[in-house]
Amino acid sequence: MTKVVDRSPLTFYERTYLPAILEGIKVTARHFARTVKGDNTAKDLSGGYYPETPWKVSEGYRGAPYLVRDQDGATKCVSCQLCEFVCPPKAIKITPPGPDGPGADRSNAEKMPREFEINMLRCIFCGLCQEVCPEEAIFLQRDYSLTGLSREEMVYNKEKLLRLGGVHAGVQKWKHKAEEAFAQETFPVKAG
Amino acid sequence: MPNEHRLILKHADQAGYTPDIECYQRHGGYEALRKALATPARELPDGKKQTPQEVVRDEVLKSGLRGRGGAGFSAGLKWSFVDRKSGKPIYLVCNADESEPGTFKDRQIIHKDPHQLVEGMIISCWANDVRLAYIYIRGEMPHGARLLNQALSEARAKGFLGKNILGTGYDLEIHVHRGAGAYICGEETGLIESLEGKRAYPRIKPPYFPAVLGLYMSPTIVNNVETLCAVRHIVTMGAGEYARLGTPNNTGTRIVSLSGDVVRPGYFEIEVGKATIGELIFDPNFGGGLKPGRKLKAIIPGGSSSKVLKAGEKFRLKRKGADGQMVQVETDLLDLPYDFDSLQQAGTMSGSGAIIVMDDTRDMVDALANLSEFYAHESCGQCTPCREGALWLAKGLERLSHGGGRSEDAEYLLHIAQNIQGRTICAFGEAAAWPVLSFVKKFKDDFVARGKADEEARARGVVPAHHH
Amino acid sequence: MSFKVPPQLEAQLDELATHYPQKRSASLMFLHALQEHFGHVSREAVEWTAGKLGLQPINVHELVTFYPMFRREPLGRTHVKVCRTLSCALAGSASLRRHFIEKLGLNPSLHGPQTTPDGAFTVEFVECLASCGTAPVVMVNDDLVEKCTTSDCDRVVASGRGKGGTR
Amino acid sequence: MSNAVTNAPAAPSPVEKIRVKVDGREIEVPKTMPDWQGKPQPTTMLQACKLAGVEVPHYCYHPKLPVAGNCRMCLVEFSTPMMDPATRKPVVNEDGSPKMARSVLPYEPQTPRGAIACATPISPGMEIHASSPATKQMREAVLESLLINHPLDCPICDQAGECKLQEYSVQHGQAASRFVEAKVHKPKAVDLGPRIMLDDERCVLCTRCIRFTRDIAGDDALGIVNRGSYNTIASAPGRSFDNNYTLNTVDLCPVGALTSKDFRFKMRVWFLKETPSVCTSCSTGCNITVGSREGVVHRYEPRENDAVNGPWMCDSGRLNYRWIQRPDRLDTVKLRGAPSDWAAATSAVVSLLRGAPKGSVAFVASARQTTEELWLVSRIARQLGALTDSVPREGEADRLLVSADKNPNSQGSRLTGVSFTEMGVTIPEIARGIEAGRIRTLVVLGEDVTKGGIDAALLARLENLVVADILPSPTSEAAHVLLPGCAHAEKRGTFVNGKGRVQRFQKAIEPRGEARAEWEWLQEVAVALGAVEPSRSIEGLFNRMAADVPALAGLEWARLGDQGVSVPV
Repeated sequence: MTKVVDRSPLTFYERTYLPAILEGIKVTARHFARTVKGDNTAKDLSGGYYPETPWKVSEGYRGAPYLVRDQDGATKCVSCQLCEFVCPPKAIKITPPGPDGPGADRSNAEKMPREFEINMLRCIFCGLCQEVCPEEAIFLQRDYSLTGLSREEMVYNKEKLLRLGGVHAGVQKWKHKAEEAFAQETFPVKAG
Repeated sequence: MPNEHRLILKHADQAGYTPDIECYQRHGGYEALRKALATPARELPDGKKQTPQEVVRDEVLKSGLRGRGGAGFSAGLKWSFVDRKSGKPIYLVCNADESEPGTFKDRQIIHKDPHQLVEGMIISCWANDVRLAYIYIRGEMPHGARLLNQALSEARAKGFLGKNILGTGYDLEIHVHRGAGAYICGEETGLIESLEGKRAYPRIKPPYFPAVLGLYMSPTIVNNVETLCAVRHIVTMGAGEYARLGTPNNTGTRIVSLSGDVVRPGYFEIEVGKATIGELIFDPNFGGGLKPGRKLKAIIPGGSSSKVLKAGEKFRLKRKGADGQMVQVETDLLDLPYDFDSLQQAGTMSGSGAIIVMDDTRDMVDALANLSEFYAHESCGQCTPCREGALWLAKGLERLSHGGGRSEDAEYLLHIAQNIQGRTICAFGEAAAWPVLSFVKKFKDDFVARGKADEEARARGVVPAHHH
Repeated sequence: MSFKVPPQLEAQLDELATHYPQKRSASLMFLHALQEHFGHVSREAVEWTAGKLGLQPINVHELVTFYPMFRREPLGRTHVKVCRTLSCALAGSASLRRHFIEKLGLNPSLHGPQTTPDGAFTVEFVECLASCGTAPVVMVNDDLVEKCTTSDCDRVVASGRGKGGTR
Repeated sequence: MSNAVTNAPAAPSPVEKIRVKVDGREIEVPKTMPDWQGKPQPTTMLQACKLAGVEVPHYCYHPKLPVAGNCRMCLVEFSTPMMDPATRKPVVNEDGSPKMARSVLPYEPQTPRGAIACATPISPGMEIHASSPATKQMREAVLESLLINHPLDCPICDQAGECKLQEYSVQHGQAASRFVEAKVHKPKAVDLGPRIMLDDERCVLCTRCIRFTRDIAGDDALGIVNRGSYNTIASAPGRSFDNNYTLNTVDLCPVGALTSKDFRFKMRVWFLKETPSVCTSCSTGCNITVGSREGVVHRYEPRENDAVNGPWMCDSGRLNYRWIQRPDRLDTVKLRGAPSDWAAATSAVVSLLRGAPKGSVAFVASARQTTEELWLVSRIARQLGALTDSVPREGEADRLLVSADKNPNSQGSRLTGVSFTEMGVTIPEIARGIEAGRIRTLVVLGEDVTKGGIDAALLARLENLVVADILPSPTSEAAHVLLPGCAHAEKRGTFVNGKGRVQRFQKAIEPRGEARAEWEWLQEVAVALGAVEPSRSIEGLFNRMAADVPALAGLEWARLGDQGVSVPV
């Protein structure tokens, strides 16, 4: 369905831009009056006093992607590099552990990234990394206010991403595997 | 009232009958061998000449003897497939790896009358130009192996075995080879691999048909103990006389192993098809009926791999009517003649001739769980559907029989079993799948009810009572 | 412990190997003989067999792990194998096994073979022993106990306790 | 040894053809086809399907290994012409077409029965239903079985991205699993040998590795232990799986059970750029694929070429790539020890060669240089009347792929006339020339001549030492003109292997620093000296060389293809 946008020519007054300027002055004056009265808290999202009043983001808001740990404090990321692959602006760079790198901090997940970097200047907060992650290890969180004094500072490393990401209590599939293997007692399983 | 007809086990249980060669010879032993070796060549009506060996092979074919190991395939035909032009030696292997649950007939022959097997083997070897043969006996029969070794050296000492047998210039050596606890060695190509000193992994067919590419990639005949013993009697009696025993296409005698919930479990040698399943279970000459107050629930008619039959089941059997025309006759389970063809028409098989009887105190879920555990343990693991499926079935049934059931488990089990049968390298796939397919289909209510009960118990938070 | 095959046994095995056109065939019989002599098939026995038959150790190791009758660890002097399969199960083999296990102070909830701490007994469930007509059956070392009852079990335990030495 | 490595087959004798139908399409296929050893055997259903362009999924089957038939993935439904049992004549429909009998279970005639396409021979008139519902169902079921005990740990599995289990799951699998039992847990991270890591849980027991090492490598080191569902691949206790071909089992493994310790957790395969190349570790010239990402070589893999290496390569060759990334690579152009640039260096070389009296220049060009480079050396040398040679490099050979000649391009050196049949015979003469002061300029490409017969003291007597090399050496230290060179992975060109196979290789990564392919500056020098006409590309250069070198007559770069062309040597 085509929606026709009204593009009728501006009237004389409109062309002077005075009505719009007056309208603007009215809004400013109203806020000025409220400030003077001390009633300056924003009631709605669109009109907040950022940064004095932090923006209240809604559920499901897609802010900066951070890495998370599981409820046992272990790094969830296993360095599968799918997010790196899928990332449209190529903001993610993972350094895999390699043959002699450090093992995972969970016994049977076998690996985790040696380094995990997100260039927040490149990141477009699209959420594909979260969507593709098979481990539920990266989530777009509610941070939107990312500042820094240099480009280098805006490349978040693994340690920083994990610190910002916090804990995500999910299904601990590697732990479950370990428990199932433990319950099996021996290998090969003896008949009886 | 039917009776046993003892041919192979004629002397076995007689008082004073011993497994040594003197006793055997006193009872006419090795006369069949002399007779076979003296067989004259003969000319057929069409002018073709038959060597003495061909004459004996022909006799076995004409006798209608069908393999007693499980498949019930014509022994004479099996011999006729042997590649005799390859220039390679022909081997014969006696399959004495009796391990089909329910079966204990070969044990009787080996322990009580080993010379009969040896004689049957020598005749069969001679008839097939075999110079080297093996008896593959299951590892769990150490006494049987000792008795057979003893019998072989006695036969060797008497000139029935070894170089220049009975002065005919024919040389034959037979050795006993012990298995070591693997059911799959009963499968003939698995047995051959095992005999070659490998894991008993059945071979793919094509191309490895034993009659062409068997032991050491040479033509090989693998026959069951009872089959080879029958050869001895065919030579003694002549094919015609032997074929008069039993029923048409189901000739001779066979030993039925009866176990489970009957008063008199045991082995009975009958003329094939001359006793019904009902007679075998209830007749005082045979099983002697169920324990007091019990009712028949199910029977497994041909070793644990055969499909279970449910009490009260009716089958439509093709029978020759009085006028010679084939007619369909509705037959009750108990009236099924115990032979190859009738059981096949009933959708199951006579297999190794082992009947396991279960009465109404038995739980079909638990019985099947027991069997599936057997097949999971015995799967060699070579090919995917059986390796993964057999254990999957066993785990599912273990769960169902120990309080973790679900109402959909019946369908679940059928689905798994269906994906095993017909897709594996050897018939073990069928052996593992058939009990499940038949138990679950025929006793579906039991399986569904068990699963439902568990579900309800879980919903109520009750820990299932029968969890051990 | 050094692995030494007595000359007499070696001679017997050499003779066995002549039964087959290809030496490899003799491997099962070798392992049986070595197990009978040493009580189990050790890694040394596997390597010795392989060397003797011109095989690689893995060829023999494959067999030892495939065929359940071969034991890679020493067993009790009295080896009790209770048949687990259907006919014997119908005749009560589960309670027979439990009887043995409890009598010998072993763990009834454990699967697989169990050996008493003094090395006198090993008890395990095995699959069909092909004597279903006389169920339940138990194999005690090489001998079959048919229609086995709990008092038969007690007899086996009593006579096994009498045996000394190591296998 | 097996016939894994065979020369291009001679003209095949006419083979009887038979007609079969694949998915309803009739095709004519040879009655016999080569088996894994190249012997003619009855054509299998799988081969017929391949000829018909229909892919039959499989795990255990491999064209260069004996058939095992154990995975059951290639089960297909089929029909054969119905025969009248009495007359042994085909039964026909009313329209005269043969009546077909579908394969069914003998005991359940309503259920289709499959046959394994890898081992079942075709017969005349057979119809293979490679995509029928029954065939699809069989595949689905086999996949389901393979996956029930599989750990499904693709995120940490190095095979992910080139895993047959993943691929077939997408093509033939189901979305959900019905399996609700506990999985079988098998040993993980098993150290199978110095180069191989085994994860038994991921193994599908196809036995390709066992068959390879037993039947191809001739080291019967692997087997299956335990039984049934607990089956696992293993080596004998205490024995290491360490022959020189173990890494081929990693390529063969259709899943992530056998992985390379060298490549372990290093890079996800989907990031790797694959470049066809040739191994430089010996004169066999195994065809390889270089896997690289962002200028870093991560692995070599064999590239199938039946005229050279079949689908295999040795471990030592495969792992010989790390030097490309060595931090001490020569990456700066230097004139008399001071950093310079290519323009200055090339004109310096031109002027010193142009001014050199006849016989005062000698060349030592490595047989690791490309044929084009060696040809340029030989043209320049001819112009100057200079002595040339390469340094021989001898080592141990084996019976499969490794040859004793460790130079990848000895034949190229001989064909272009840089060296004689006996490589290195001229080097003592060059040494004597330097000693006697006759030879005052030495150009060395890719060799440390101090180890090849011209020691440091002799080098010190030279007026001009021009060295082009990749890694530093006493020779490069002594160079008056130092030109950083390229690894084969950084340039294009050809090698001629020991048997005379002319094989080209492509550029996988950018050269390090100022390094530049040797043929580029060699050609500039040669053109300046009037030794050759300029070519703008490696293609043109090769074609020009082929026109000049008799043994290469008639060859063109484009015709070499990825498999190369054999020339008489």
